[in-house]
Amino acid sequence: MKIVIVGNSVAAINAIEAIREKDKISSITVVSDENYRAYSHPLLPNLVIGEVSRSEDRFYYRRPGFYEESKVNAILGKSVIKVNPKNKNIELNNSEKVEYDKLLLACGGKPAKPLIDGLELEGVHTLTNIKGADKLRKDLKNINHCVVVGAGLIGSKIAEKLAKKRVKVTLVELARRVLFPVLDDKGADFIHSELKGLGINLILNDSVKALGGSNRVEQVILNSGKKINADGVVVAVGVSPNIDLAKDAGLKVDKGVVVNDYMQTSDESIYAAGDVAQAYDIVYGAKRPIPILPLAAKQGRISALNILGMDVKYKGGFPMNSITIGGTSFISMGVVDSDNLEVLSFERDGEYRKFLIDEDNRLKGMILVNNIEKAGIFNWMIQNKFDVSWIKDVFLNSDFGWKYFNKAFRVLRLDRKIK
Amino acid sequence: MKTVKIREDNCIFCHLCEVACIVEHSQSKDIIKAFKREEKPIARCTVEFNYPVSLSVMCRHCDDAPCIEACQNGSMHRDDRGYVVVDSDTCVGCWMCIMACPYGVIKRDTRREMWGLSTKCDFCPDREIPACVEACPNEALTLEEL
Amino acid sequence: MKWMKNLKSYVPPSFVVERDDYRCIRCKACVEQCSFDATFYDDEEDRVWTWNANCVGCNRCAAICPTDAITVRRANPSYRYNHNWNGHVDGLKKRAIFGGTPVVSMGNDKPYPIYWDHMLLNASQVTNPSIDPLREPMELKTFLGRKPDSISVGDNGLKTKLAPQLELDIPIMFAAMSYGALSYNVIESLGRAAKEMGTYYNSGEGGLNKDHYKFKGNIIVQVASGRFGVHKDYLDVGSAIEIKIGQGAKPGIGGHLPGEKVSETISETRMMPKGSDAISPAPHHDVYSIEDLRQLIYALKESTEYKKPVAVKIACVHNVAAIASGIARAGADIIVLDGFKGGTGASPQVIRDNIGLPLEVSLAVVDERLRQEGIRQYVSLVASGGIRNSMDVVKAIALGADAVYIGTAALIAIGCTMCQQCHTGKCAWGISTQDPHLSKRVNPDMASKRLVNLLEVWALEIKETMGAMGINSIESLRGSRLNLRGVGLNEKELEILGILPAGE
Amino acid sequence: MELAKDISGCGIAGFINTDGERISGVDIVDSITLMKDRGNGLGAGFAAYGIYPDFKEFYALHVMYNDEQARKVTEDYLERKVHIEQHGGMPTRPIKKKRPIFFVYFVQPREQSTKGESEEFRLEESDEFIFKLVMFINENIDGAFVISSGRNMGVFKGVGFPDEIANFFRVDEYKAYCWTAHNRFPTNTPGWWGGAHPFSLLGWSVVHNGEISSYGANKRYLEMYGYKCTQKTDTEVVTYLLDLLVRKHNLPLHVVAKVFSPPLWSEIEYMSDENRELYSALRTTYGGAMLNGPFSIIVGFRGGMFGLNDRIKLRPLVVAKKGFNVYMASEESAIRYIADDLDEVYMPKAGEPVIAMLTDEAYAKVYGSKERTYV
Repeated sequence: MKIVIVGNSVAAINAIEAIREKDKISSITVVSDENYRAYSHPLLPNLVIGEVSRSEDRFYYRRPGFYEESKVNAILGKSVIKVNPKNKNIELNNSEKVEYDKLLLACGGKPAKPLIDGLELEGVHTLTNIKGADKLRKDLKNINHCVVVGAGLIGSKIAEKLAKKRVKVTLVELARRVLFPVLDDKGADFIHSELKGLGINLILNDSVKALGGSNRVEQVILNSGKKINADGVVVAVGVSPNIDLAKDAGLKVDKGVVVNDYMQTSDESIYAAGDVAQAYDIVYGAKRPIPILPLAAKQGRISALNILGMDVKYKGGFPMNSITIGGTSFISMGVVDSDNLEVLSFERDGEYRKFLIDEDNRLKGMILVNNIEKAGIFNWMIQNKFDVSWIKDVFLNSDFGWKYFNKAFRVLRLDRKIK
Repeated sequence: MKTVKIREDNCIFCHLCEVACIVEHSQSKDIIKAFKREEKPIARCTVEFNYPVSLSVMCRHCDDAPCIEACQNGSMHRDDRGYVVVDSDTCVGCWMCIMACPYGVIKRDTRREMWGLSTKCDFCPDREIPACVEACPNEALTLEEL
Repeated sequence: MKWMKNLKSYVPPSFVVERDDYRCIRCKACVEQCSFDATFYDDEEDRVWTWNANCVGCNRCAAICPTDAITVRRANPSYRYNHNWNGHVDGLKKRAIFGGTPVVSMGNDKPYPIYWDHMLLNASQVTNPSIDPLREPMELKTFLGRKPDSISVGDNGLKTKLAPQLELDIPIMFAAMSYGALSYNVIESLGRAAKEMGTYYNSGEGGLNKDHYKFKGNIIVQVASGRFGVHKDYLDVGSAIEIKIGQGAKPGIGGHLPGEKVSETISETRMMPKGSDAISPAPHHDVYSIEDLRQLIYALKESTEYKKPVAVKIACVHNVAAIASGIARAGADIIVLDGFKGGTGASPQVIRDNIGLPLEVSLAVVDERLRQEGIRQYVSLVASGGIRNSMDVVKAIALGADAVYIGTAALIAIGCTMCQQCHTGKCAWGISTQDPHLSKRVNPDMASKRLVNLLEVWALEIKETMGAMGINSIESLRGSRLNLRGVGLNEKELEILGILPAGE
Repeated sequence: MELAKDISGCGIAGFINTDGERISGVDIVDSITLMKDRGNGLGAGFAAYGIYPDFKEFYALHVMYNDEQARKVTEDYLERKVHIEQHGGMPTRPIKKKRPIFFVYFVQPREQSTKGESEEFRLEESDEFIFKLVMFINENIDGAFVISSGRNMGVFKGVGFPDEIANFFRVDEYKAYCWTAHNRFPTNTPGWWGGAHPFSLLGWSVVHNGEISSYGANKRYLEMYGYKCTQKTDTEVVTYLLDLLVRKHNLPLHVVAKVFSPPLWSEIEYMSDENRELYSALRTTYGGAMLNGPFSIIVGFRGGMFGLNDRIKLRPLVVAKKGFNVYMASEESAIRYIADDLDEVYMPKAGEPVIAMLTDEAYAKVYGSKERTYV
């Protein structure tokens, strides 16, 4: 069988591994427009300030020799311009055609383009791939005051890193708090104080309207009319699924490429996984793209198993994030703010715990700040729609752990009898 | 594949599994030095107590380990023996594994200069029987096929 | 220091816990293990500290310490030497201060003579061959119960029907120790070991937890004066029924299980209200004479359709031979003799230390008396109370016992260090406690294995000894007092024991 | 001396003519004398059945006295208790060493001797009466010892080699249908005349090679039933056990063999239900009668001869047959020396009894009655 994978990141790599666990014979071809082996996207901010370099294993998603060992034909540095589902081939930008029996679209996302004037100016950067990071890193010596547009995961992280490099940073966020979808107000306050502690100028409830400057950016003009003098801008307003290829090929698309429970697109030979795919969200109760790494990995595996004909169902995922800003670590999952759910929360001595539970006593979301080590247990509860009625009372205990569970359940779980 | 079976009915809350784990993962592997002379490693197992319940919990080495899926740079991986271990040279302390671990058994070691380190049971690669199992005086931890 | 000593006790500590500070790694294992609140950790000082006055010398901390940093030493208060009063000072003080008689546990710990240690065994040399038990069959099987004087055999086999018998693969059983006095896990361990070794454990007077009905075929059920947990199913599960008249550790008095130990499951098993004291009266209130005992024996036989042997357990007291003879004639199939070194979960100290007779002497006189009266066949004798090792077993059998009960020895095998605190319910070894956290300290898998090991080793030692004596079946040892010689005993003691002095 | 090493304990021999033909003592003396190195001169003896046809109704008491005083006391006692049909010194040849004196008494319990002197006596209990009489003399009269007390049989024994003892007692002049003999190598008890074998009570006589390690247990078992073990010899307990089990408990001889040498519990486990029940009951009831330790025994009794080994066959026993003759001995040579052209020679298995009995006709001829009793 000829398997072709478009994209070379988390979903693709996990798909390759899953295929090779079961099938040593089929040919695997990977096509990616980036000329690098798969790397760790979350480390891009670290790359920018030189905490990690491209010569370190730490930066990459897999160790050198991965493609050879997995017998993968990697076509790197070439982009796919067309998918022909009828002829079962793809066309590369050098007009080469690659035939497939099964195709996996794992082409990820592309940076969202905000409606800001002056994005073409020098000193304006995005941070979704190595190219962008490299560019920023080289430009760093020219930047004294950097405005970071968007306080999402990348935005907050790069703001923190730049501040550490003694660059003056202004972080501009449209919402009333940083990391809006991932944290609630109280949780965000922890980050706010961390960011402020690093000397970052935090501007909330505002957005960038335009960038001014002749050749290089000199001024950032906010919607509120405020003007900030800056010689660098990082635009980090998020990514959107890279659905162009699928759309052109006539596959069913929505916000992302629509897939069924088996990660199969509307064409039965074509699968999609990762940030590009629009799969089921357990907490949300509908299909939507969730661009996070663990889900990309899981979808990559599942799509690969289905490509091999193994009939493995994707049970769905939900958003979850782990991030450390300064000295504060937090993990959040699912719904983090709601008026319709039962909310349990607790805050003391730099610790914050919040749980959201629906009327059926299913955990829908949670936030842990600083005392995060048992977070995965809640992850499991959300994932498995666990009835928490008898145990939710102890969720707020700082020493929450296995000791609070019902004995029979605990024994079965720890014996791995309940998955 | 054999795993540590947790027999909570036998756990006497003596912490000796933690002691053994610390010694095994210390530089000298000498109990006195590990505790009093060197930087004390973090125990990979945790003894929990809620009268009369007590039990030691450590990595279950899942077949479909979510921590491996969640790892952003392949540091969390399955070793030659099939156990889930962390590559401490590459771990960047992003705590994604902690977020994913359904047993809550990965701990944070934040004592390194730049990168945090996910610390978890490595099934004692230098030993035939994990130190905690050997140390448990009441066979509350046993090496078994689960 | 967190606590202040109770200075009004005026009694200096009995033990001193010494901690080698270099070795102590502050792992706090000892802190968690001490159930007598003698050890605690002071985080300000970063020190593990001991409150010596609370230490009972159970050595749990020393055993668990991973660096061997702890030594528990006896603290002999350096009162001025006085042969007459030493050993009585603290006891007097305690009575005066607390206004109550001290309750103690385990067996008599006073230095009375131990006759076992004054008897030596025989061995074959040249004229009859000794036997190697590793190569030759060596039989320990024992039957307890009433035997006829003779049996008649017809052309078609056996014509005499034998009374019900208890079949033991090894002549050692676990003595009556009740659920309540001991933790669930210990009972479980005894049951498993009894099953594996083809012998019996005795339920004691505390009834039988439903979980332990699975040991049917290896249980002797006890009927004592409190009649706790005695009902039809209970009697049916037992392979034999034992009526407890007396107990070696406290002859003449009943039992007392403090209400604190009467937990939910104990209350259910004993059929009594939770939290109330379980009091076994001194006498059975329906047994005020030997005739009454006969009626009780036959009531129990009647209710179990004469399918089970009935045993009567008595404490060894001054006219034990006559009492045993009466019991044999009252219809008992087995007589259990409990010597004054037998253990208990709680007994007033004065009783434990001053009442009763040594088992060795009692066994000798009872066996001899029954033989003289020609009724030895009709009852089996079980010796109990202070059997410490396999040679005690051999000597007991040579003196005339059919089998022995072990209690304390079994508990020691699973951890007991004889700290004599059973009555407190705080046993740090998880044995004599109902605290669910403490009782976890006995792992039935390990404990039953240790009991099995103990019995197997004893069995091997007994076989080795039998082999040395040139016999390959335990019945050839039974009552064979010629295989014993006394050393360091006076003529009268030798006469009572029915053995010759060494050299004769 | 060569005998100082390469020694193997006692020698035993015996034969029976099941047709009841009475044979002179010459053969048995030859047979036992051949096994010279199985003895050391400290004891030898013979038992003979059918030697007193003229007094076959009477208990023939062979009594050994250390001195005249003992004889006087004993005879006083006997006169009070029994009717003495005839008595006299036993015929002997001169011997150089110091020896006791031997008398034979042919007696019957006296019906009139009841009140005051002894318990009530009934004719059918004459065996029991004689048993008690013998026990009393042996236990209570200093210097007197009854060496045999059966009807139409007798024991000749003493300290010396078998040929010396045979010569002393003029064994060659007796004729018996059954002879057993013993050559002794004593180890447990000092050699004295009464302690030599065969050991006999009523009709029982036992010759025994070996040592009963269960002596202590057997002794106390017997004591419970009124047997006084005065001789400190294990052969004595074998004799008494036979008396107890056969005469008093009515167990057949082949069952008694299984009491003495019971099968292992591991063997009993695999028996048929019926046998398992029987053997379990035997072991349970008669544990105190089990003979533990190495032995081979030849038992003479009224009307037959019985050979048995311990249950793991630690001592030798050879059986041979020729016509009406059945031979048993420690060594095959002892048989072949007195009988050639044997029909059959074999070694019985551990614990397997060999029982040779007079035919019914022969029994009637010898004892004048068809109804068999063992003593």
